[in-house]
Amino acid sequence: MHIHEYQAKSLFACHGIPILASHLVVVGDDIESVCASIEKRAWIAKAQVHAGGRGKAGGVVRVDDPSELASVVTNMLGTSLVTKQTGEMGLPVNSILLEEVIEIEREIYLALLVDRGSKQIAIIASAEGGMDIEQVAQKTPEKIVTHFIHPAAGLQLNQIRNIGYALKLEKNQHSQLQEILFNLYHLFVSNDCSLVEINPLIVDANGNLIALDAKINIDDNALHRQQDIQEFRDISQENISEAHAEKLGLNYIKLDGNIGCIVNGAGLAMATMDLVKHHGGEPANFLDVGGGATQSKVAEAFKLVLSDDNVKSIFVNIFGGIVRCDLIAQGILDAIQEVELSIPVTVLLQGTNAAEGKKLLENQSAKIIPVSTLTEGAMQAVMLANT
Amino acid sequence: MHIHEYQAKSLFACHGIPILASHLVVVGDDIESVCASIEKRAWIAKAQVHAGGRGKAGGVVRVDDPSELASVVTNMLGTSLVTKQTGEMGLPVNSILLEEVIEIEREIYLALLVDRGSKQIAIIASAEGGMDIEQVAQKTPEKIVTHFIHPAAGLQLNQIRNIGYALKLEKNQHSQLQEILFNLYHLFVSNDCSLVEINPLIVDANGNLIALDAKINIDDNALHRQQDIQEFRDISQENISEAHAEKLGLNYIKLDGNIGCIVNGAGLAMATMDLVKHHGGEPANFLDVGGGATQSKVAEAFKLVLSDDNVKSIFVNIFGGIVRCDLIAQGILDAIQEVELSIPVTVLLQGTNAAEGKKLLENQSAKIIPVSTLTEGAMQAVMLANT
Amino acid sequence: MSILISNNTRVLCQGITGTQGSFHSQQAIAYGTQVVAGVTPGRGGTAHLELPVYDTIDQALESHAVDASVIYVPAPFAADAILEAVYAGIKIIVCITEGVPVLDMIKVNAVLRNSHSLLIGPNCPGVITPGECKIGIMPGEIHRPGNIGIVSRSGTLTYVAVNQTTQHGLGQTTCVGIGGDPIHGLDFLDCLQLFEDDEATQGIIMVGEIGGTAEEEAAEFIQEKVTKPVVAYIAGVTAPPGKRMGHAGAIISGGKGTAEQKFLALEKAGVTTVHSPADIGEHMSMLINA
Amino acid sequence: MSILISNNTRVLCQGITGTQGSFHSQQAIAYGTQVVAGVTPGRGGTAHLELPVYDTIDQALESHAVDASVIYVPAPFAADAILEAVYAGIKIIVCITEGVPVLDMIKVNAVLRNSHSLLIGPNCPGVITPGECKIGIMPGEIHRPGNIGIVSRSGTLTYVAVNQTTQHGLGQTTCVGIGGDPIHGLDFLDCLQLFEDDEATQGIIMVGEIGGTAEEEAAEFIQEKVTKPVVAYIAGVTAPPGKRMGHAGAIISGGKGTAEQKFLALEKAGVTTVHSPADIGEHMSMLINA
Repeated sequence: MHIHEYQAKSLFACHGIPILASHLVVVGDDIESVCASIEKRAWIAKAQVHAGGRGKAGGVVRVDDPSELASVVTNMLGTSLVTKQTGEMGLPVNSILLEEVIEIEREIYLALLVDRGSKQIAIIASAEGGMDIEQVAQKTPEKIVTHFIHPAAGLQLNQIRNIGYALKLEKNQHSQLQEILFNLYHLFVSNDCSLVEINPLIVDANGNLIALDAKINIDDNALHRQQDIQEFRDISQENISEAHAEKLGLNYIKLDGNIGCIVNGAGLAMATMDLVKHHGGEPANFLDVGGGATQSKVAEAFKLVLSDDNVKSIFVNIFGGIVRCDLIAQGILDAIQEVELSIPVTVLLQGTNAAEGKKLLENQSAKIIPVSTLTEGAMQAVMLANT
Repeated sequence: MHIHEYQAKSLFACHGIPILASHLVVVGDDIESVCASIEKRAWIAKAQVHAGGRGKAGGVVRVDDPSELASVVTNMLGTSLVTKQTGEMGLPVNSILLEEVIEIEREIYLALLVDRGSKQIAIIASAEGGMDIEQVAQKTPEKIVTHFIHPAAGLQLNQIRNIGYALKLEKNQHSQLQEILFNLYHLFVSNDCSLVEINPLIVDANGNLIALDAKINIDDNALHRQQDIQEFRDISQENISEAHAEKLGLNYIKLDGNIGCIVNGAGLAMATMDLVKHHGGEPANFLDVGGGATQSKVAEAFKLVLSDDNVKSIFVNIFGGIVRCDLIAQGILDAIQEVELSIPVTVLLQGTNAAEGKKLLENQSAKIIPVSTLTEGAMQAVMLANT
Repeated sequence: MSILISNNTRVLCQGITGTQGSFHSQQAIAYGTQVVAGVTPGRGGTAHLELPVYDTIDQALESHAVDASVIYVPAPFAADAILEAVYAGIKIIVCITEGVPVLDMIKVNAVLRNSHSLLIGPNCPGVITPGECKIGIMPGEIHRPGNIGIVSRSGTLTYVAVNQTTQHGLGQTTCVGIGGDPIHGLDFLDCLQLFEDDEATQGIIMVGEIGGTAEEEAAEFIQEKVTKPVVAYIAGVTAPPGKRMGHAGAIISGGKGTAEQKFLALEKAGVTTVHSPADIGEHMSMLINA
Repeated sequence: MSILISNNTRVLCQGITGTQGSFHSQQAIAYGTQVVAGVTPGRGGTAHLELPVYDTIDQALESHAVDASVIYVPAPFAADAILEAVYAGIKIIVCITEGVPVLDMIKVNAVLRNSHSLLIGPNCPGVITPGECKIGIMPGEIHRPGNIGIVSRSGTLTYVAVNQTTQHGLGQTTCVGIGGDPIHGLDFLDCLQLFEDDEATQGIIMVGEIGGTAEEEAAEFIQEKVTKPVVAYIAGVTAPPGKRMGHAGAIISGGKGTAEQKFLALEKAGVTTVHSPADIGEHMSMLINA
C-alpha cells in the first residue's frame, strides 16, 4: 500500500526522524484563511499524490512571495496531476503539503527495503542523493553502499558507522545518522513497511540532517495488524476499476490496449499478455481471477473487462485445476446473460473437464469462439480485435 | 546479580505479569502501624534474602490471625536467616514481603534462562511445579518441556501453545499463559536477565494464573546498560570481603578451609584449589587476581587473604604471562611490608621471568618459601597449614 | 525416482479442519498421498477425514512418523505454523498459504537457515511426484510419471507446462512450485541441484517471472553445474507497470529483474528459452529426443 | 603445519589504539605476527605502531588483504566489533575482550551461524601457532613449535599446559583458548576436529572447567571421531559453591556439568585424564612416546 508524503512524514515525526515545519491544506479548507494564518515566509507547495515525478510535472512549486501562496494553492488543489508514473488520467490533488524553504548544503540518499536476494531488510545509502540517484547507481555503483540487517542482530552500530563514513559525514552528524537510522529501522519493522525512502536526506546550513522527502510503502499482506496504517488509505488515488476489482477478489490492472484478458493465476495472466503481444496485439488489462477461480468470479471478471470501452476482443484463458472447466464455461454463459455481448470472446479452457467446458460453449453465441491451444487463442483474439 | 523477590515482583508488575497483593516492611518501619494499616486477613511473611531454601529455614511464615502479624514480623525483621544456601553466617533480613494468602489449585514451574547448549534463551516448564521440581526433572524428565527461542524469530505462538498443552491448561488459561510468556520474554531481554524463574506459577480458585514466587538473576556484564537494575543492588546481602574484593578488581569467594590461595586466572585458581584438596588440604578461598595480574593487585590480594583468621598458610600460584614474575615477587614483598606476616607463604612463580622472581623472594623472610613446581607448592602449603 | 517426496512420504496437514486444508487433504488422499494426521490447535483428540487431529505437531509426532507437513492455515498465522514445523524437525514443509507478511518470512528464513528443514512456498501450489505423492493444490490428473523435472514460481502457469509435457508423452519426475513471494523457501538453485542429482530426471523446465534476480542466478548456476537440458520460460515481457519500489528497488536489483534480462541471462547460459508458453512442451520434447 | 593460523596469516587489530590493543599488538608484532592494519572509529587516516589506522574494517580492506581480526574493544562494544568483522567477511575473528553481555553473544551467534567466519572467544587468551603467528595475550616465549594441539576454556591454566609440553620437549602445533563465557564461538568439538585433521598434530590436550556440558559432548566426539591420543584435565573439583541458577540451571544441564561427571565421561571415551594440572605434560609425553 502507498501512503502520501505527509502521512509518511507524520510517521517520521512519531519516530523522531527530523522533518521540516509544514502545514497541510486539503480540499474544502478555506485556502485564503489557512494561508493568512501561517508564517509569512517562503514555502514549497507539494501536491500529495501517489506517484513519483511530481517535481518535473509541476506538482512541487516554490513560493517565495507569501502573498502569492493562496493563489498557487488554489490553482493546484482539486486538479489532477499527470506525472510519468500516473498515466494520462493523472491523479487528483486533494491535499497539498506546504513546507518551509531552507538552505540545502548536501543531498543524501537513504532507503530501507525488503531485499529478496539476502532475504533481509537492506539499507541503501549514497552521498549523491537527489533526483539522479538511479543514474548514480548505474554509472557509479561504488557510490552506493548497501548493508543488510540480520533479523537476530537488528541494525548494528558498525553498520551505521560504515554508512556514516561512506557518506563522509561530519563528526556530530554521525550521532544524528545513528538516531535517524535506529528510528527508521524501528519504524520500518513496527509498521510492516516494504520500503522507506528518504531522497533527499539533506544537510542544512547548520549541519543538521533533515528528511526533505519521505516515501513509504506498506506490505499489503500485513495490513491486518496495522490498524493505524489502514486509516491512511486514500481511495481517491486508486484506479476505480482496480479498486472495485480488489473488492471482488480480482487482481486487475488497467492497461492501454484493446484485448481484454481474463485468466486464472498471476503467472498465467502475465504469460497470456505476453502471448497477445507476441502475436501482434495489445492487452487491455492484466486480470487474475485467482488460482481457485470460481464460476461467479469469472462472471464478475467479464463485467469488469466489458466496462472498458477500449476493449475490442476478449481472451479468456483458464486452466482448470481444482475448479472444473465446465463450471467456468457456465460462469461465462451466466455473465453474458447479464451483460449484452457486443464483442467477440475467444475462450481457451484447459485442464480438468476442458472438453466438457468447450462443448458447453459451442453454438451458444456467435460471439463466443472456443479454441484448443494457447497459440490459436492468442492469434484468434488479436485477429478479432483488429477487424 | 541477584535481586530480591519483591524487586523481581515489581518488575513483574511493570511487565503485566500477575502477582499477589502485597506490602513490604523494611527495617526502620513502624511495624505496629504498618500491620494495623493493612487489610485484616491471612498473610504470608516472606523474608527477603538473596538465597533459596527460605521455606525450610523459617523464612516464610503464614499468619492466619491478623493480630499476630506484627509480632511475627517483629521477630523476623532484622535477624539473620540461615538456609542451606547461605552458609552458617546467614543473611540479614532487612525487609519482609507480606503477601495475601490465596487458595491454590495447581502449582506450575516456569523459567527462562540463557542456555549454553543451544546458545539461545530457553523456556522450561513443568505441570509439576513446587519445591520438588529438581526431583521431577531427575526422575521423570518427560514431565519437563523445554523450548528454545531463536533470536531472529523471538518467542512464537506455537511454542506457547506447546507449553500450554503440555501443562494441560484450561482453554482460557492458554491466553493467560500467552500474555505471561510474551511479557516474561520481554522482561528477560529488556533487563538483560540470565534467569527468570517462577516456582510456583499457580492456578488459583478462579482458574487464573498468578506468579507466587519470583527469582531473577541479571547478567553482571550488562549492568552498565541497566541503570534501573543497578538501583536494586542490596550490598547487605553480599559477603563483605567479596564485595571489597570486587571493588579492587579481584574475584574472591570465601570458603571454609585454612589454606589461602592467590592465583591469576579463574581456571588456574580452580585448578589450584583442586590441587590443594588433592594433596589433603582445604582451600580457604577462591581468589583470581585476573589474567593480567599487577604488582598492586597481588599486594591487595595478600591483605584480603590475610584478613581471614582461618587461614594458616598461603599458596601463591602465579603464571607470569604478560606480567613478569619479578614484578609479582616485588608485589609480595611490598605487601608484607604493610601487614605483619604471621603465617607461611608458599610461592610458585612460573612463566615470564620466573627465575628472577624466585631469586627476589629467596632469603627475604623465613615465612616466604619459593617452590618450583605445582605439586611441590601444593604439598608444601598443605603441610605448613597442618603444623 | 523423484526429488523431495515419493510414495514413502508420510504427510501431516497443519490446518486440516479448515475449508482449504480439508478439501485439499481429501484430494491428496484420493491421489494416494499418505496423509497420516492433522493439526488444528483446540481440535486435538478429534478426528477429521478419518484422520486423528492433534493440537500441536509435537503431540502428533508422539504417535506418527512424519516426513513432510503441508500448511493451509490463514496468512496471519502461517509463519508461526512454518516455525512450529521447523522446531518439530519436519524435513519437508510445504506452505500453500497466500498473503504471508514479508517481515514474518524474514524471521522464518533466519530460523530455517539454522535448521534441517526445507521449506517450499509460501504462496505456492506445492510439490507433486506424479503417481506417488501430491502435496498441495495442483490438479493431480494432468500429471503423468515421467522424466521431466519442473520448477516454477507460478501456479497455473506450472500446470500449463505440466500439461504440455504430459501431452508430449514425457511426464514428470517431480514438479515444484516454489511460490511467487519475494521471500520464500526453496529456490530455483536448490531445485536445479536436486533435479541434476536425480537419475530419473532427464530434462528440466524452469518457469520464471519478472522481479528479483532468481532467474539470473539460476542461469549462472545452470552454466556451472547443470548438465541436463533446461527449457525456460519467463512471464512478464509485457508486465503491467505495477507499483515502483521507489528508486531503491531499481538500485538494489542493479538493473536486473526484467523479463528481457532474464531471457538474455538464460540464453547466455545455454538454456533453451521459449518466448511463448505454448512452446514449452515441444521444445523440451525436441531436446529430449535429440 | 598448524590449525587456524600460520605465518601467512595477515591480522587486523580492532581497537588498536587502546591500551590493551596497543600493547598486545606490539607484542604480536615482536613475535613475528603479520599485523597489517588497525581499526579505531574516529582515528581513520592516522598511524599507530607504524601501522595504518582505519575508521572501519571495510575501509581497511580496500588497501589490505586480511585473514584474521583480533578484538580489544571495550565489552559494551565488543559484540558490535565482532559483527563488523563477520559482515566484512573476515575468516578468523579472535575476541579477547572480557565481560561481553550474554544476550549480545546470543545475537552474535545467530549471525555467525549464517556466515563464513569463525569466532574464537570472547573472554579468551587467543590463538597461537608457535614460531609463526600469535593472536592474543598469551606469553609467546613459553611456546615452542612442536606436535601437540592444545584447546582450553581457561587462560592461565592453558599456559601451564603449554609450559609443561614445552618442558617435556613436545612443543605445540597450535594452542586455542576458546574462552570461558557461557556463549562463545569455536568450541572443543571444532578444535578437536581441526587437530584431528592436522597432520602435524600428534596429540591433543584439552583443558576444561566445570559448568555447561561442552566437555561431555567433547567426550562423545572423541570416542567417535578422534584417533589421536587426548589428555584432558578439568578444573573445578573443589569449585566454589557459586551462585545457583535457580532450579532451572540444574534442570537444563540434566545433572551434568560437575567436574566429576566430566572426568567420568572423558574416561569412558578413552581419554587419558589427569586429576592434577601438574601431570598434563608428563602424561602427554608418555602417550606420545609410547
